[in-house]
Amino acid sequence: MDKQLARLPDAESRNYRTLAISTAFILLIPVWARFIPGDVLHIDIVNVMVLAGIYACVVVGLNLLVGYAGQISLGHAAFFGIGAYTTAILCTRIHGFPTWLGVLAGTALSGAIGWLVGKPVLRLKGHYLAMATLGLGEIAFILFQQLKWLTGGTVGILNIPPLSMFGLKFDTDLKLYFVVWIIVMALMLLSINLIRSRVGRGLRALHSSEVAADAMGVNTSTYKVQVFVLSAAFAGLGGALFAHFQKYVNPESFVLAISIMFITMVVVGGMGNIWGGLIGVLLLTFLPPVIQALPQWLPGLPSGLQNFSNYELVLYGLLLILFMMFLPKGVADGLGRAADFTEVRARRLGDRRKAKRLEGR
Amino acid sequence: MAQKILRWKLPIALFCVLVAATLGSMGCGTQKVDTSKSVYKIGAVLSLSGPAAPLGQPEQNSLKMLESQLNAGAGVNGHKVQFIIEDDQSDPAKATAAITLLINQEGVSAMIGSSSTGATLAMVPVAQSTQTTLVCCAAGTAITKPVNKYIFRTPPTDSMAIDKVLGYLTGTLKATKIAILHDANAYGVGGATELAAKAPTKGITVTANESYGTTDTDMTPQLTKIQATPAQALVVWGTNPGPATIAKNMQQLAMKIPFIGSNGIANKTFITLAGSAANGVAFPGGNMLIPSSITAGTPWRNAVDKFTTDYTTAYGKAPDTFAAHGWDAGTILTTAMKTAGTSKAQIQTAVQATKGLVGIDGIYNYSATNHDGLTSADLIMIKIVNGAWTQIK
Amino acid sequence: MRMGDRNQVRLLWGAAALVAVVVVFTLIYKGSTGLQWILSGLTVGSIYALVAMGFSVIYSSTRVINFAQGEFTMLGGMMMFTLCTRGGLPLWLGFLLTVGIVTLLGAGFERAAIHPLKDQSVITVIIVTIGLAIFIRALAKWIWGTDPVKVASFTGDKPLRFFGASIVPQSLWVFGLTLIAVVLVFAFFNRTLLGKGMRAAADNPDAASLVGVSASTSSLVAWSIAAAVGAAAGAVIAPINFAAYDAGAMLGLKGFSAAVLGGLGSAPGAVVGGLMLGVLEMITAGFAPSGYKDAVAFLILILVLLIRPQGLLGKPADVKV
Amino acid sequence: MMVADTLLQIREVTKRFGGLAALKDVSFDVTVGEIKAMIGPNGAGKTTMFDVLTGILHPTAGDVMLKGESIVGLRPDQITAMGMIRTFQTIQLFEGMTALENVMVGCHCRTACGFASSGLRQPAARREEKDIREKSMDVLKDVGLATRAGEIGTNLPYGQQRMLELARALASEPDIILLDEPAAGLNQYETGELAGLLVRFRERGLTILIVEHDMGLVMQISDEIVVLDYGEIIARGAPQDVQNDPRVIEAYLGIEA
Repeated sequence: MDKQLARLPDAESRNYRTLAISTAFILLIPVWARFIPGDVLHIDIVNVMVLAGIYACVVVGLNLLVGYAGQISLGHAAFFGIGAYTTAILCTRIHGFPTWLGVLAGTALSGAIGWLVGKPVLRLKGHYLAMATLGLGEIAFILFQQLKWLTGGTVGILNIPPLSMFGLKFDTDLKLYFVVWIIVMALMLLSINLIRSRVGRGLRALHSSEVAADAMGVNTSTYKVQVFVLSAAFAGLGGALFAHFQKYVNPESFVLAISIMFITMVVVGGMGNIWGGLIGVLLLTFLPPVIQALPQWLPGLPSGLQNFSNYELVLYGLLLILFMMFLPKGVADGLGRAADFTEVRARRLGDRRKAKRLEGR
Repeated sequence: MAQKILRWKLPIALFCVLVAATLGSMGCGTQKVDTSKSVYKIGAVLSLSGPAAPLGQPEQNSLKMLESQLNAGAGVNGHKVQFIIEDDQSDPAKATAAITLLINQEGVSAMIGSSSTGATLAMVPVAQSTQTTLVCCAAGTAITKPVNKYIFRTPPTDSMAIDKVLGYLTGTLKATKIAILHDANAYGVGGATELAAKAPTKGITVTANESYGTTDTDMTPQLTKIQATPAQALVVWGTNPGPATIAKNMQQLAMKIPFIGSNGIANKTFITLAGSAANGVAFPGGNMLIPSSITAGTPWRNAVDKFTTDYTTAYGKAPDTFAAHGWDAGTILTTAMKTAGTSKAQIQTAVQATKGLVGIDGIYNYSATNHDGLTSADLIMIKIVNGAWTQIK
Repeated sequence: MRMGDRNQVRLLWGAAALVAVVVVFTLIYKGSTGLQWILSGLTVGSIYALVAMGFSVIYSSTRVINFAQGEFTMLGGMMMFTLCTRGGLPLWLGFLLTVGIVTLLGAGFERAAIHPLKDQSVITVIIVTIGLAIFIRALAKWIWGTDPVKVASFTGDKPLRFFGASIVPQSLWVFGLTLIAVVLVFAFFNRTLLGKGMRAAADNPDAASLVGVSASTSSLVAWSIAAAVGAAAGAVIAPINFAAYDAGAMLGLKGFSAAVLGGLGSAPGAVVGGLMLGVLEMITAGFAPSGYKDAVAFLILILVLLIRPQGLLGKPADVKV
Repeated sequence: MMVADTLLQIREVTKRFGGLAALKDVSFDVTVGEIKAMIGPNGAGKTTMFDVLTGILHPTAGDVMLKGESIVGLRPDQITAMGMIRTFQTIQLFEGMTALENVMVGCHCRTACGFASSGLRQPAARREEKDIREKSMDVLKDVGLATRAGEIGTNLPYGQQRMLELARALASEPDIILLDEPAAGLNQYETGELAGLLVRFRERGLTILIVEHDMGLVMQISDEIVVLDYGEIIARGAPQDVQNDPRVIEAYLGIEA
């Protein structure tokens, strides 16, 4: 029986292991990227990865909400925007306002607004919840546009100072890269802890059957609001980092298409898989440049296809469909199964070697 | 214990491979070899897709045309010129990524773009921090006000267009009361705000200031509100297809007051969409739209004629003002490189010192305090008569 | 549940009364101007209703929200442009061809992309429809370019006067198509064996296969109908709203809103939701600062959902995402 | 009536859906330590009664008292926390969770760690997690599923899924458990095991209210039976008495005829 108990936390420790490895890997990317010839992938990897990290903050939180608790949101660009505008307004209006405090304020305000709207709206289910959150996102977008005295209207807010903390100024992409990705990994750690805990089981239970979860003593309505607030705060944090990264915000960065992009990242990566969010972000970030690079990799392409801006989105849409057809549970799920497979193989290989060694003796 | 070690073995092995790959690539990785040192690279971030695509595509066309014309000749001081064009999909975040890529990765010496005000403003911090000269094709006033050392502009600003419209209202129409109906996007709001602020200084009262959504298909409620005011003219600030819908709705409501558009409808698409409702509509536009408005024989007229012919030959349709913006941005930068050199500082100095440069949009003059290049004299008022443009003298 | 029906009827009357009060108030307070807003609202609302109906058809048979629905409408407009304006075909022939071609496309998409996913969760299918929308839009941009195009009105542009308000003749075509579409769709789902079987298939695939309607057939037929309704809508509204490659996004958003407002899965609900949304938008644009009109529309939509979480005519359902 | 021994009091509960009354003035008590069965033909209102008792539905009139306190208007999770839990007629195991995890959800109302302490993995959360795990294993052992702990709950054979649902409910340390047709779909052997299990739990002091169609099981284990028909109690008493009650026979035959 004790053997049983000892074997169960396996998945958990694998998550921590993967987290440690991927953190090391991601922190090495800038070193690595400097030596990739510029003409292989037509992107500035560090710059693109900062934005990916910022989106990852949102998507990791959204995965808790959508993938684990089963509550959809098509309005998370709004929380992304609230975080961005909060710190942008504080840091440009109040001279010398500490930027890290602005980021915290953005996170907190986003969470608070998440609580205010989440409480009534989360009584809705399924597509009706999708519609309501979509509506909230649109309302937020219109407010960003119309509240000129506060948000600068359609022109937006210029000259946002770079992030600085503990006397360090994160004014280049490379410096910001480390801040952003350490934050992402911290959020990942938080999520891994959470889903393997009592709370995480409660959320998954509520996803599976709200009635049964209720009956088993899970306070589903409170849990729904709490996880919504958490994901709103994550999105706000991402937004605040975005403001200090781009140093300029305007409403166009917080449109419905961005909300849909977040959800797509969650689903393509893998709903309810803790790595799904991260993988979805990386995949959808690097898909367009890979598509863009295709013509030079395949020189035989007809000239009509060489005109890249025409076919990029055609191919992107097509690939999105294909991914969902062949990996409907997300790429993370596919990778997980592959990892299981290799691990089992490796273990068997190890056992066989051990056996051989014993025989040899 | 043994099991635990085993569990870590695979990932650690993987990690070691990665580190080895990293070190390996450090050793033998191709450093960015500049085999083409003699090519002058200029980056361009344009909106080739998304809502601003109708702006970005002609800009791209003329940049490509400029590139091939320059390289067919002597290039710039014997060096080939390359415009590296990126699509920002009308998204500010993508514009930032694209300019970073072009400056850091491609090592361009100057930048062009973007097509819309929002995307351009998103590019400004990057241009500034890397001290790269950026010549934009967007008309929003906020881009050059206050003047930023590295940011220049080719198109006539919204302010200039507004001045032109106000001149038309007071001069030709003798109107004292106007209504404004504008798109709720950056372009529409920017124009409407400035128009509403400037109108009183010319003795004009704004009786109504309404907006519509970019994708709205019916503006009659706003128009009926305007109908209820004593406005003598309606100024519509927006890009297609909104103004065409408004023109049709006005026809439906039998509204007879003059319709004055923005430079956003300075294209044939507006006439196609609005049909008979387009007749009588006036708007500010570049001289290049009606080449005969420029004195024959002047260098400007010659340039416009050649540009129009070349563009029409290459792309099968007459150039619009956006094509002119792209061409002029390219010309300004290559001229600066020709006269001063290709370091970022030299380009900035040379562009700022530009005087009397003949473009397609007009004659460009920049200074330390003026990065707008053109003046409202480079615009004319155009009226649509029987589906064709005529200059209002 | 019988009791649901009774509550539904009561709430419906409540909603109708509320809208009536708003409409009457507008008419009294603003006279012919108010009438103008309402007529414009009905036109815009009919457009929303037609798109909403496409959402409803697919939802009621497969429980999927088709985010590419707006693209069918866009394709309808663009095809009309190609066939009639460019190709010079007579209107009726162009219309029939447009509907036929887009229906085939819809059926083709279903077989190629949706059918293989039959056992997957609803949200997976929804993401596929998002991919489909991106794909169709990019393809349309490739074919037709970025400029909006004009399709001539079916019966001229001379506005009809009506108690001081006016309406373009094309609006009447839109009203007519909405009426025909809702009657046909409603009759199909409530009077024909196939339609009834399809609704049953959505609730319980096993029971439906007893009636002889497989989930596969059901999905194919639903997508074809939705594409047909969408294309017909696009063809008829093109002279009003100008067809453009990117028009589908807005139409999809408004259509989805209308479908939810009316209650997903109900064709009459789609019409009620569409008309309400259109009229409310136009009246708000008339009374309030026009920049806020969409915000007000969405706020009302959310409030309606909070009071009645399944939309005006929808049936209570526990949908898992 | 000895109030001290009465665990659950149902007082004139009525539940109407629109015009239709699913329950009409139903009253009965459940005493500590007894196994009470509620039987009746399909549509008699048994599951509705369970829904009312556990807070999923609210009664139109009447009152329900658990341990002397009214629970009308409380949320289901609050009622569970007060010591009354149920199982479902159609198995409602949580998708994607192992058998052990399913049972661990059952411990929810007896534990406290929230988002912050769980997310940060504070010592209290770790300790609690360990306790939950051990306790859940014990419960699994109790119902004979210990060897299946690591398997996905919904992949287990049907009979074991029923047992798992029972285990999950027991993990909440209830005073009274409401079982909605626990023997449905079980074979004779499994039903026998279930009966043994229930009797054993009763001996430990657990009170059971059971809805069941398997009359053999009902007659074998219950102390008292309540018979519902069309939302009304038509008979109550010891198993043998109810079995011979003409009205009960008529109700069942009437349905079949």
